[in-house]
Amino acid sequence: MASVPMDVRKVARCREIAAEIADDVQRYIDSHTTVGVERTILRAYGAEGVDDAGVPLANTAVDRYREAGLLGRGISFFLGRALLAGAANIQDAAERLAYAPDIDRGDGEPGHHAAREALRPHTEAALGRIDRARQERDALRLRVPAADTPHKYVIVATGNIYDDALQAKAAAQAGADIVAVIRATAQSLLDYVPHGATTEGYGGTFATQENFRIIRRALDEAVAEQGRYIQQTNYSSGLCMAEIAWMAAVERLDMLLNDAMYGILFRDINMCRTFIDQYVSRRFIARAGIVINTGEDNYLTTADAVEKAHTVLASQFINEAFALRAGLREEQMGLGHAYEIDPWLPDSFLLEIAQAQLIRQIFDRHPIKWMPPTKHKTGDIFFAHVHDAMFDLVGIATKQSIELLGMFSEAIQNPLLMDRYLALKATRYVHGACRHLGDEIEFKKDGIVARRAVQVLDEAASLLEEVRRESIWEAIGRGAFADVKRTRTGGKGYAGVLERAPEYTNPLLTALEGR
Amino acid sequence: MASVPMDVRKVARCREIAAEIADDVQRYIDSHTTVGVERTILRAYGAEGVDDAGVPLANTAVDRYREAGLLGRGISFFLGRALLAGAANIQDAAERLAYAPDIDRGDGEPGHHAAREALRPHTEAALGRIDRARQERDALRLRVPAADTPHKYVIVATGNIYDDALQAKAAAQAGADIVAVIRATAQSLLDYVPHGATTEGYGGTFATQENFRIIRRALDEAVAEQGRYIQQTNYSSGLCMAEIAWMAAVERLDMLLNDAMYGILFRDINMCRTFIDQYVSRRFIARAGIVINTGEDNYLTTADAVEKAHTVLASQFINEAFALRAGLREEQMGLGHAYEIDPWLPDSFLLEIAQAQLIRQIFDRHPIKWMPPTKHKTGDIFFAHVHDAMFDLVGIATKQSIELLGMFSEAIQNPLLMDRYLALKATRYVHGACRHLGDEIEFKKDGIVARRAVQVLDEAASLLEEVRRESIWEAIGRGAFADVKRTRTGGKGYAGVLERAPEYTNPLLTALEGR
Amino acid sequence: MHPTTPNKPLRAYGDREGDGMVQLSFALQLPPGARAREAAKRFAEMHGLGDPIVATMEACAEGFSFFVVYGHSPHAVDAANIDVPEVRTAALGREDIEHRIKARLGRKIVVVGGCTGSDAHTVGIDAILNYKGYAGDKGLESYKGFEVYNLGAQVENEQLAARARALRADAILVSQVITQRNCHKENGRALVELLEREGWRRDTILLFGGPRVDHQLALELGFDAGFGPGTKPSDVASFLVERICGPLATSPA
Amino acid sequence: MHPTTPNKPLRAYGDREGDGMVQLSFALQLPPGARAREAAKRFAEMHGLGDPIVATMEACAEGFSFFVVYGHSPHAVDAANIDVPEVRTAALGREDIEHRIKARLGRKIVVVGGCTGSDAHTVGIDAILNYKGYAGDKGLESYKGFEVYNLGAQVENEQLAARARALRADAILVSQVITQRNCHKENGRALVELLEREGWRRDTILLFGGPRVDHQLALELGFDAGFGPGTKPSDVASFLVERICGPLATSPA
Ligand code: B12
Ligand code: B12
Ligand SMILES: Cc1ncc(COP(=O)(O)O)c(C=O)c1O
Ligand SMILES: Cc1ncc(COP(=O)(O)O)c(C=O)c1O
Repeated sequence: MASVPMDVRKVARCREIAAEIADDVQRYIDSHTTVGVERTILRAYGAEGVDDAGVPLANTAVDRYREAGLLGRGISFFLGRALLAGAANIQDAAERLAYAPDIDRGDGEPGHHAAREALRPHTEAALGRIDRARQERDALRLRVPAADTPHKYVIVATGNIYDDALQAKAAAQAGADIVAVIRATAQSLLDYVPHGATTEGYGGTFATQENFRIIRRALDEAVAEQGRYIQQTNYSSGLCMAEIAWMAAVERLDMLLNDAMYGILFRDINMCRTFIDQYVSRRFIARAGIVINTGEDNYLTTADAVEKAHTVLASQFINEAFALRAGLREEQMGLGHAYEIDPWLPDSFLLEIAQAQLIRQIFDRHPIKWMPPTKHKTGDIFFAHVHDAMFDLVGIATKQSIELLGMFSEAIQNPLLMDRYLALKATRYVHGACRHLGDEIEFKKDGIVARRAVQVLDEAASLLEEVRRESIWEAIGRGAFADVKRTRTGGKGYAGVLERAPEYTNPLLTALEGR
Repeated sequence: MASVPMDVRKVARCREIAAEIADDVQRYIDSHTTVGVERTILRAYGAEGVDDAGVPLANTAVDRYREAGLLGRGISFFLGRALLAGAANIQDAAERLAYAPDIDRGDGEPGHHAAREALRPHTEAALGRIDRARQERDALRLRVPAADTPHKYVIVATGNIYDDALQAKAAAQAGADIVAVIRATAQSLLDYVPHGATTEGYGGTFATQENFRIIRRALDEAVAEQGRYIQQTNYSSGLCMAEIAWMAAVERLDMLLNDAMYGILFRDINMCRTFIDQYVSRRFIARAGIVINTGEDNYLTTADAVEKAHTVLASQFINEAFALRAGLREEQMGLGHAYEIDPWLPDSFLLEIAQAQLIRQIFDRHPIKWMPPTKHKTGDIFFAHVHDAMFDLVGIATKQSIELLGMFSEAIQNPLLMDRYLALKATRYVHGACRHLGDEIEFKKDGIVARRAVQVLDEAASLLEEVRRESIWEAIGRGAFADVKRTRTGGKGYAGVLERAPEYTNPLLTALEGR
Repeated sequence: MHPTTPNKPLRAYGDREGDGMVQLSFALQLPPGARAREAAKRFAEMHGLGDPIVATMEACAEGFSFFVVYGHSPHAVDAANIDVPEVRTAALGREDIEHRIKARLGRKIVVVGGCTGSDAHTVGIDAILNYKGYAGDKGLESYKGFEVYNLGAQVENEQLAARARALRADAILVSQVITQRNCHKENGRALVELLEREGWRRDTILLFGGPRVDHQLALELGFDAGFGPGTKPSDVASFLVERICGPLATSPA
Repeated sequence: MHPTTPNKPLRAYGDREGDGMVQLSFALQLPPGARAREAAKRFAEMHGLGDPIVATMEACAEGFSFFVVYGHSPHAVDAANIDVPEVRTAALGREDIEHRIKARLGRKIVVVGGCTGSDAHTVGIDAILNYKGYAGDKGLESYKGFEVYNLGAQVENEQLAARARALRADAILVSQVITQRNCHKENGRALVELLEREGWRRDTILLFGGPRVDHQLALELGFDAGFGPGTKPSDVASFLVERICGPLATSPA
């Protein structure tokens, strides 16, 4: 059975340090909220719809209270009061918050206890809606189980949700286990979630609740046809991280790309904002039984995959700590890593195997996400196909859980129908032909693979020490991850961060926190 | 370091049995000759040229003596007598044999001792020509060494020798270490060697002495340009096996596909004929320092690669025994085997690795020849490219010596310029990225790989026992190899086999035999 | 989402209906560079490709570049109006085949086959004729109703014809795998002409097979049917039975 | 055997000169079958391919087939008559660059760059501007003669223009990596128009770069030069020095 040397005491130590790093951030999170969080709560209670200009009700209501300097008390406080003031239901109450001629400044009675009380049945209902979706998924997966791991994950990105649905089914027919609809290029920076079915997007299709439904329907059909459970995933990151998490929870998505670090480093989203959003999104995700995918793989697109391999591991420890603090179980943590070493580097395959095996051993209960080569892909699609096959081989030999299939057209365009088919076919071959390779081999003691694994863990441990010393805020500031530097108050969305008032009211979040 | 269990006693036993099998054939060989052998001797002495109808002098002379029932004494006998009768030189002597109004019936004096004596300086000259070519090769390889193994071997097959030369150089520029010019489809069945430069051929280009020169010249240029020794190879099999071996020896080829079994099974060439031709061809090959490639890989195109893997190994033992009897060193024996298991068979990769590793260990001094998937290739060139990459991986991990690169267009056509380039590029990647994989891994005791290796050796041993029991003539007759059945007197070219007369004269062969 | 043959002319499907996206690869005798890139673009445009992207340009040999190009093809095929002859391959069951031969013909069907010319690729014809068969489907030898003569590789047309005539073969099965410069077509046509010259072409059923064969090609060459890649012995058996014994009104349970 | 740019029109080179062999792959909305095979053949013929071989036909989704086709293209490009503008990339040495800036300009060359629009792919522009550089070639920051402002990702054109104007930039470097539906062209053109509207287009040098950019495209969009895949920082430095400082009569040893 393939294995690399792993000093369990060192791993335990890394976990301890990561816990301290995460606790520091958690303290900050626990005393703040964001416009995104508050909008999510409104949506979760059932506030729906957009105005004539397409602005969602949730945005109008939340922005109004933020501009009035009142949002620190929590939108739920005002929602509860609107109910107590006679609103017929949540929708009516939310509309009052948004459009009533006078804003409720929250003065006098009823106080936050009463507001919370008024929301109690609605909080139950909101939780119930999530739980029902989860049960529905569980029942379906029991009836029609998923294939063996590694699960073959492919991307669909036409920009038009109806083409996406067609291609999602096509992918399922060709053997995919997981289908992601890639999001339009600019969506992460939008501070609202677009509404309805959409047919125009660059580089992907907008994540909207209706679009989620359309894809789920197509995939449910595929599940029935193929007799194999097929997972749906989308992106819960960017400025609407939490809202999308909630949408995914109720629309029965199975996975979400959910990682504050990605937004910070690659989308220049403010770190305060997105750490808070991430926490709340993960509370929903935990409840919904969704698996997250983290984005450490992306670090290796801007930083060198040999020199900076340890930054991926260090970040995975931190991400695990964050996730634990949001109530996620290890089985929900699809930590990301990638095959991004220069293929022309001698013995690159051995270094890749070392890293993949190490991550597999350290995160043994986690549905590890194995990402394909992208950075070193060129327009030579034939070579790229072979490059991907070697990645597939590492995936099966080291028993990765979720494998995002490489596309030979990576350097050119979003995958075409036939590219996806060919990727699935090649992967099917490699996974089948090498199914038991990992059980068959052992790595030489003190060989290239073993030494590399030891080195990466050592370096990750040192980096974690450093990050703890300076705090993650500072570490990101000096480019510890992905060679990208971001400042604590820089980036997009910082204006949407608010300190919680002393009697901040958010009964739904409290319930999700199990308090 | 990758290794499979190998019972050395069983291997030794296989070699003993193979020796007995080969000895039986060798007894037959030693008492026979063929028109091909005799033509070869004439050529080696220096008889050149064709008549107006394109019939080579060697053919006309030899056929004449065969038709007259005289060939059993050896063409050398008559050649020597012609010299003694006043021929100016070998060419003149050979022309007399062919065209003199009266045939020499060999009666009276001079006898075979005198004939041999007359040939002595010519025998020296014939050996000298071979030795000089060998020295020239050795000197060049010393000055410009070859790349590391596995040597990347590619095929050129335009049908036109000038296009072949261009493509041979192109292949060298793209990274090839060995270039083979594939022979026209029908050449193996021709009982003469065409003459001069040729520009028309189906499925390949005729093997002629002039064509050999043209390619050697192109490759010598490439050697100078690339600073890397590049080997030339062609086919010494079919009805002109020995003549081609001699041509290759003097034209400085580095390798030859040379295997009687191939001709018997796949070209329906008579086994008596080709065993004799093979012996003589190998005597020249041994002297010339050429590496042979055997064709056991082909068995797996007609027989199942899982069920009949052991037939490849058994045949390799026999082929080794034949080669030893012809004076070849192990370092000249490029025994062939192949990656031909159905790629869709679960764990097919493990079975391939087991076989490749086993062959590597058993034939540890031999420049093993590793052949790519062909049978299961389809017109899906993208998949085929991945299939070939996995083959490359086994090649480097098990340290094969000579690797014939798979072509993604295998199922469609002879490789195009770009196909060869892409194959070389992919192989370069896999070999580099996995250069030390074989040193890094060990296979589980009693795992799938180990068990498979044990099984294949066991089955090969049993098959060898059977073949010895019934003799190889009978074994081939019942389809022991490649699932193809051939009879002892059936097939093409049997008429060209002759029993040697008691004072059979062949001083050149005697010299090659070191007697 | 469950498309059946559509009626509108079809364009290539890349990522969206109607985008016409195709991939083209080729080599030109030009070293890589701005000129070569432009040449590749224009070359693609000559095939009709719109907005071609030269995805890669690499020196594949001295003075030669290899290109991968993507582009939007404006061409559309009218699939609805394509009417290709297809062999009836609704394979009959073994029982059915045996039964019809016995009941209708009352003797064995005699077939003679081989791989002709200098072609030595017998795997295909063996797959059809020999007991072992292909992909789990047993060959004609395995049927009681067939008498099979497999002449193997490198059979000259004359030899094949003579043998078939002597055996009064109901069908002659020709395999051709080598196709360089269309030699399979020449070989096939030559056999048909030979039988016609000898005046017994119509007395036998002529089947043509191989990786580059289809029914249409076989008909063009003068054969009665053609069988391409993936053919199973039972497809061939069914075809012969239908031709020789005729369809049965009711087939046995 | 050492071909230089030949003068005759070029056909694709497969296995022999003039064979015109190309490989084409695509998907059609047809299930595999004789009709689909014929459709693929005709589709290939519409592109001009002669004697097309449908090498594979596979169901790549329900109702869709994927094809690989080989065929002989009759098209020939006249490479000799292709005249594409090329950036002078005969890269100068570091010494030479530094020397010319110092000697000729007497101050630093100010460059401002970024990845514009919603494009967040900074690796390319970082490779050119940042100290670290690309493939062993250090970026503009590493030169004493350059003053570099790298604005990073997702920079709006307005923001970029304002900053460049404020800094009196000698050159503006725009990177565009996302190219779906040609958004890179639109973004590029919009910047040129902005500067023109603001009336200072000619006061600065505008460079365009990215994986789908070439010099010709950049010129078409109104930039001064374009740089594609594989560009090295020293190529860009050399270009800027030549443009801003002019060529030097004799360069220092
Ligand atoms: C196996 C093989 C060999 C074996 C053949 C062994 C044997 N006894 O058959 C060996 C190793 C001997 C061999 C040698 C050569 N081969 Co070869 N070989 C192949 C290979 C790998 C597979 C062919 C095969 O067995 N396919 C499997 C069978 C089951 O498929 P099939 O033939 O299509 O048959 C099916 C159908 O077509 C149909 N069918 C076929 N015939 C018939 C007939 C009838 C009547 C019916 C009803 C149906 C039918 O039913 C079958 C079952 O479905 C192909 C490459 C490839 N992957 O296709 C090259 C290939 C065919 N060979 C090729 C060549 C050039 C050669 C050589 C000439 C090379 C050389 N110069 O040395 C030699 C010489 C042989 C010769 N003169 O014919 C080329 C042909 C190029 C071309 N298109 O012209 C190919 C394509 C490889 C390549 N790219 O170069 N080869
Ligand atoms: C790395 C990468 C990322 C990283 C970017 C990190 C970062 N900070 O840059 C991350 C992971 C964040 C990312 C995200 C996305 N990406 Co991205 N990504 C890539 C990838 C793998 C490599 C790009 C790269 O770094 N190349 C290396 C550099 C050095 O090359 P270069 O950019 O060409 O630069 C060179 C030259 O062009 C030139 N140059 C470039 N710019 C300039 C400018 C000037 C002035 C000059 C002189 C020269 C110059 O010099 C450089 C050095 O030679 C490509 C795929 C690929 N292999 O190409 C996809 C790719 C570019 N991404 C793509 C997409 C769609 C996205 C997303 C939108 C996907 C999504 N919906 O989630 C997101 C969102 C990002 C956004 N909005 O822009 C697509 C674009 C499709 C298209 N053609 O439109 C690609 C092609 C992948 C694909 N097939 O889908 N990506
Ligand atoms: C964790 C994570 N989130 C999000 C994204 C997608 O980007 P965006 O949020 O910009 O759509 C990625 C892309 O790989 C990712 O890894
Ligand atoms: C040993 C051997 N000889 C010869 C050949 C080539 O065939 P032919 O001799 O028919 O040209 C092969 C083909 O693979 C082979 O392996």
